[in-house]
Amino acid sequence: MNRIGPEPLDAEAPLREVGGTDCGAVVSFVGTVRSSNHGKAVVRLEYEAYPEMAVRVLDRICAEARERWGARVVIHHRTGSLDPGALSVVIAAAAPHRADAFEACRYAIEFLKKEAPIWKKEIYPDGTSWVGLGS
Amino acid sequence: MNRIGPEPLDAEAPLREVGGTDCGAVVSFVGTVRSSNHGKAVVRLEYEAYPEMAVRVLDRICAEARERWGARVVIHHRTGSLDPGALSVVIAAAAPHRADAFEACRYAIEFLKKEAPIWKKEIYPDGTSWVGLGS
Amino acid sequence: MRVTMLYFAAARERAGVSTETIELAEGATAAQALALACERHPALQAVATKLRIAVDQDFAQPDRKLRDGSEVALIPPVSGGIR
Amino acid sequence: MRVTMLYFAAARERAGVSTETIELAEGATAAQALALACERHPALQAVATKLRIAVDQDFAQPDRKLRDGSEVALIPPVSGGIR
Repeated sequence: MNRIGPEPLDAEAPLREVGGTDCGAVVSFVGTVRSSNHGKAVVRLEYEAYPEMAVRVLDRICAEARERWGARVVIHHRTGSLDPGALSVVIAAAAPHRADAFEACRYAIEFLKKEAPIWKKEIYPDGTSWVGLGS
Repeated sequence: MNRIGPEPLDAEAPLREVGGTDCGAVVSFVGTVRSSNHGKAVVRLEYEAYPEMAVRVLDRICAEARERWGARVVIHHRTGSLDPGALSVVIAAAAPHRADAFEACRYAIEFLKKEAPIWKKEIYPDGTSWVGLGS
Repeated sequence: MRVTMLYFAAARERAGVSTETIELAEGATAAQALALACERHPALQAVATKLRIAVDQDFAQPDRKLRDGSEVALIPPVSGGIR
Repeated sequence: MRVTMLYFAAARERAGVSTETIELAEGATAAQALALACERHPALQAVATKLRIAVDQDFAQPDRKLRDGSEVALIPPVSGGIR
């Protein structure tokens, strides 16, 4: 089940949810906080979400992945303050064949990044910035 | 480190090896034994490898992924008799950005499937077949 | 009619509140809700053109008609916006 | 000279052995090692055209010259072959 919340993520939890002997391939994506971005040191990230709407967007992504690639997709996204190395998002996509699992997983993260109401504030040693807004 | 052998695979082990705060994206591929293939029931699979050469092929894949996508890739492949649901191969690819991690992971499994000396025998209720040879 | 406004991320910081209830004339649109929000919180004005609007948890066009009780959210560019 | 032959998967089953040492004339090629293997294990003949040859753990062309102590492996189509 798709989830958005402040609990630390388990990289393997979505994998466990999507597996099954009908699927020969599981592709997963794990997004982690990097200690720098465009050459700038990042102290931490703060993720904020509109959780009710974001879960609806994630559910729509999963329905679309099932429709287009016959894939089972599960997405977990974290909110709150994250140190470098922490997991921000984990996606697993299972399908009978690997091409479909890769496509579905890639689709899920790209769509999420464009359409899910989740925001990321970068905290630098000397300031902050909302990613995407440039201010 | 790349490995080929009869020990059961841990889906998360390669993930742990490739991670790091310089990489924002880890894409993993997990291949599992399906209970049917082309509509035919599969009782189990038997994987056989030429392990010394296969590890060389995997190491070459990883060097290529580092060169082309700046990605760290780790591959674990299992040999021996596998029941449906068992993991046959796990690949993790980490890169600063997600497009590179996806490319590197996909490259690794495609190259492995074409070039690594690893063979798969499907055991049906009424016979067996070496995949790729058709006999 | 009354609608619930939700402000997130940069919009929340600029508005200084995360949620509030506003009064609008019957038949008002999402764009009118945004305009009223900017009037109440002038710091929103500078980013207003970059905001998307969601009504009842779905993205909506500016001319979307609101209803009493609608939930109107101001959605700044999301995290993947610059990739 | 002596070379070590390795048989895998379908080639192993058809040869009935997984490894053996064979004698070849000085300067013999990978193709000649394969031919001798087929002669010793006639069941290999039916799949010979589908086999790749590896010499010392790298794929090699049929005209690759062998050396005393070379490791020559017969490589049936690998598991991803039919995808």
